Amino acid sequence: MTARVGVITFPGSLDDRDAARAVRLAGAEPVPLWHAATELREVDAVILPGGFSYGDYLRAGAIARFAPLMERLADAARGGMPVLGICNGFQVLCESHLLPGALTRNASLHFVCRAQRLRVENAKTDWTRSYEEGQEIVIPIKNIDGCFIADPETLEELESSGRVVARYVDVNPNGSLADIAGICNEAGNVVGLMPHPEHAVEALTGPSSEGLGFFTSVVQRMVSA
Amino acid sequence: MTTYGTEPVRPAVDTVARAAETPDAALPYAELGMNDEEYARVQRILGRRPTSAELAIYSVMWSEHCSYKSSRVHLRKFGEKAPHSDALLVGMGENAGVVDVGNGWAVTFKIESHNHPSYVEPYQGAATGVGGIVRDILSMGARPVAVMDSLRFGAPDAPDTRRVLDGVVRGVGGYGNCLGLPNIGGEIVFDACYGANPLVNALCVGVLKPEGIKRATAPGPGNQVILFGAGTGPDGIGGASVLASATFDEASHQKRPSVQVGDPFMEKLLTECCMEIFAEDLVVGIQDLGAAGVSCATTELAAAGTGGMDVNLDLVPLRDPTLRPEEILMSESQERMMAVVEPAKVARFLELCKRWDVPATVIGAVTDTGRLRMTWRGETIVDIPPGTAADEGPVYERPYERPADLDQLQADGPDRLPRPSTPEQLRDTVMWLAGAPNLADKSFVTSQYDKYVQGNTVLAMPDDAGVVRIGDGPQGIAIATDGNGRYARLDPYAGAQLALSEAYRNVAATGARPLAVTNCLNFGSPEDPGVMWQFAQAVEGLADACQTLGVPVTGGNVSFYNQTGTTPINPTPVIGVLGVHDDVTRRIQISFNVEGMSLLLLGE
Amino acid sequence: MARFVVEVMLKPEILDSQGQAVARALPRLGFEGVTGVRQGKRFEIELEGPADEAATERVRKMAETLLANPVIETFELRAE
Amino acid sequence: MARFVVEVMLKPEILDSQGQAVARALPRLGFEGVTGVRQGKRFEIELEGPADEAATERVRKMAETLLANPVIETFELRAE
Ligand SMILES: Nc1ncnc2c1ncn2[C@@H]1O[C@H](COP(=O)(O)OP(=O)(O)O)[C@@H](O)[C@H]1O
Repeated sequence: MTARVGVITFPGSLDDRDAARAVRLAGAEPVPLWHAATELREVDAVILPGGFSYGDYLRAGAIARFAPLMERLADAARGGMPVLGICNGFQVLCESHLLPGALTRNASLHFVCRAQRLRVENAKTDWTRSYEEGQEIVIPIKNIDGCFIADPETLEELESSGRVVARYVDVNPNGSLADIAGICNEAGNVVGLMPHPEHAVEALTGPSSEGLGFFTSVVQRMVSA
Repeated sequence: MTTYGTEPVRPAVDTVARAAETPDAALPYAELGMNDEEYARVQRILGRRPTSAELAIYSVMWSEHCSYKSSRVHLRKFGEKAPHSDALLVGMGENAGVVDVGNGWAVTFKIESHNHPSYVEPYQGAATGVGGIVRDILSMGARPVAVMDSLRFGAPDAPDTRRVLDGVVRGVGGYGNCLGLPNIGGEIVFDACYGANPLVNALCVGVLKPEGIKRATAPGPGNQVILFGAGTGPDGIGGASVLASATFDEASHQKRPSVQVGDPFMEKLLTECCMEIFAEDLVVGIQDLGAAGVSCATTELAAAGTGGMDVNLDLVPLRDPTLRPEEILMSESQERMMAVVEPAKVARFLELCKRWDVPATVIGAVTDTGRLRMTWRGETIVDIPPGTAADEGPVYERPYERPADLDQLQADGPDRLPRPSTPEQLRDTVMWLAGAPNLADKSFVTSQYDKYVQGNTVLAMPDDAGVVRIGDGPQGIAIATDGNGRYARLDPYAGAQLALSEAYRNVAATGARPLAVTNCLNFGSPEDPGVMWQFAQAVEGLADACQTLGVPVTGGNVSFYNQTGTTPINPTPVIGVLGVHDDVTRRIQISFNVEGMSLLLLGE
Repeated sequence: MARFVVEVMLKPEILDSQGQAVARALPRLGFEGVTGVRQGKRFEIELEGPADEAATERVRKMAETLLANPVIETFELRAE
Repeated sequence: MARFVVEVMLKPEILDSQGQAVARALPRLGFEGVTGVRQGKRFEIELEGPADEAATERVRKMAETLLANPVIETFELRAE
């Protein structure tokens, strides 16, 4: 049976179709989910895609967090369902307190779009098991509110429990604390990532196809589960 | 209930009946940019003086910006000299041209200027420039798939350039990024002549099925007219005539005209909403609201349809309830569209708008009266034949004359420049060129633009042309924009041709077959015979070159009055060329990315 | 040391898309009866020296040139 | 009708990159002696009904749930 991976569309989501494409390329079935729905449509995993939900007005992710579907998602996430928040999706997860910390304005105050080198620090999460620990990959980053911050205790907790999933290498594009590009919850099923793996799934349109691993990881987990 | 003096005192509405009774009442047509002759023409058309609402409509529709009154006689050449092309599905005259690219796909693209607003308020000016061109593409029935921006700024070290450049780039990026449109290319040129006249030309390209082409027309009496998108506020009131058509001088800068402010989030909702509306075939006609807002949409839709329309202006949703009808008619509030919908489909249309949180209101209906009639507070305030405003504006044959200084300028050739002769000097020259702002790396700008979104970008900055995949591939399109004001200043005929051939080569260099041309013609005041000569020459040059190359002009835009005092900018035709790739996997990049390849130089 | 607050708001006639987004979100969160939301910026500025007339004048100039965009915004300022 | 102002500022320990950018720009514009700039948000909220205790409570709830992110921000509120 193919894994069913839901992709939520909020008003202002931009990378929902791209995330669905990546899911398909990874061999799973993308299932569109509407923010105002109240059912998760029996999906095995969920992606919160990039974009500017509600225009990123107020704060990135602040309004999307209150979408009806988010309540269901929060329950499912606490129950162990794999959830990946990419860029705006990461912001929504932080605003929902499903992940700690916050994403604030880039240190440069500019939107930054570039092919970014990352190091996968934790290859045990539901979304990174296709990678090796320490593996370096190049995938796009594109955001203006990508600077990850957390208080010192939270940071210490993330570091000591191996919950930093990926770190920027060479350049820290947004001023994130400790070069953090992505983190996960304690159980490792909820991952937030600033860069965009769904834009690195085909060499033709991305800087590499090294982002595909995030999507094959969750498929692998479904198969092995 | 009796109220004593609590109602604000407001001037009475100028109704059609009142206009007939008071033929001699004075209206401020001159302030609205209309001359005596034009005003007299309106009176002849109506057989009476216009109401103030009617004057609002005529003044914006007959402004240079909307009516092309100075350029029209020249632009005809594009049509007259157009090479035959089977690919052309919609030519000049619609919101944007459409070309058939094969395999059941069509592409629509167009470039437009937002120069003056971008000087007054760079962020919002540039942002709303992107927003406007995207709605043009949307209104053809297409899904917008990419944007490009062609920019000109003053000298890099001029004090104002930083403000303008920073704001414009943030605006282009802020709007396009939020809309989810990859920015796949453009230009940035610095030249002192653009100091107080920056150029912001934005291009959008969209993809559709040929059978899904939509038109700006209101046929079928009884069909409902729906205004949807953002509310109407006092944005850029008078902007179309004051901002875009009047010479930019100290006085208008002092006046701080009300600028348009964009809401890209609303435009994203509007886009997705339109996609679903088109997929269910719910409209018989559609038009975006740009400059001249409701005036433009109602007159153009009505004129291109059965010919009549009744509109109740009280139904227009207002952001500011104190707006007068004239202001409602002239408001340039962004992110609005107007659709013509069969009565049976209205409910579904409104349902889809609701799903996307897009306000939508039925404000009128199509009629067969041949008249555009509008009421406000129960009174008729507009009653005109819509075509007279939309299509029958004044046409001027402005005098033109070769600039007197041109011989001298042309004589000042490169042979007078010192040549580097020693290795040292050569080295210095190379270093100087590499460091010149016009040649230097532009990634400080392009890194602020999302080029990956939608996942179809095959080539973008720094390649010669942007290439995007369409459908599921392997088909794709390539687009490049180019323009060189210095060449055009020396010889506008050849300059326009050089711009075209550069864009054409850039598209071809990716491996694409060039198919169609769009253009944005940025010039000084058409009232200056020297400028008018430059304009005529550039159009002629472009039309001739298009004929030779066998590619039709499918649309474009003219921006006049780019001048400071009496000094015009260098004439700057910016040309966009669209090409098609049968297989994007075979695209050619600019980088030498395979070892051992031979390097050949073609041409002389 | 002088401490000033500068409050920058969009002019009333200018579209406040951020405020509108908040206003539309509130009823969905169960907050009814909100008739308007405007969103602006607030700056806290610390200067060397006393909070006198001259300092106020300097902060006003800063607000005019940098903190507010006079084309679309207005500002108010006060010493704290 | 009740009118409230909610002021949201970053917690002092959180890096305020926008405020810092302003602070860096000021000397370039000739404004010396500025020792600190913080940038925050200001909301003007209009509610139906009187500006009583209950209304204040409702606005406080709005601020807590939506207008401010307690992880990084604090807010103050007052009736106007
Ligand atoms: N330089 C030009 N070259 C070709 N067509 C042009 C040019 N300028 C304007 N047009 C055409 O004239 C028509 C009216 O243009 P415009 O007023 O910009 O459209 P809109 O009504 O969408 O603003 C369009 O079809 C446009 O393509």
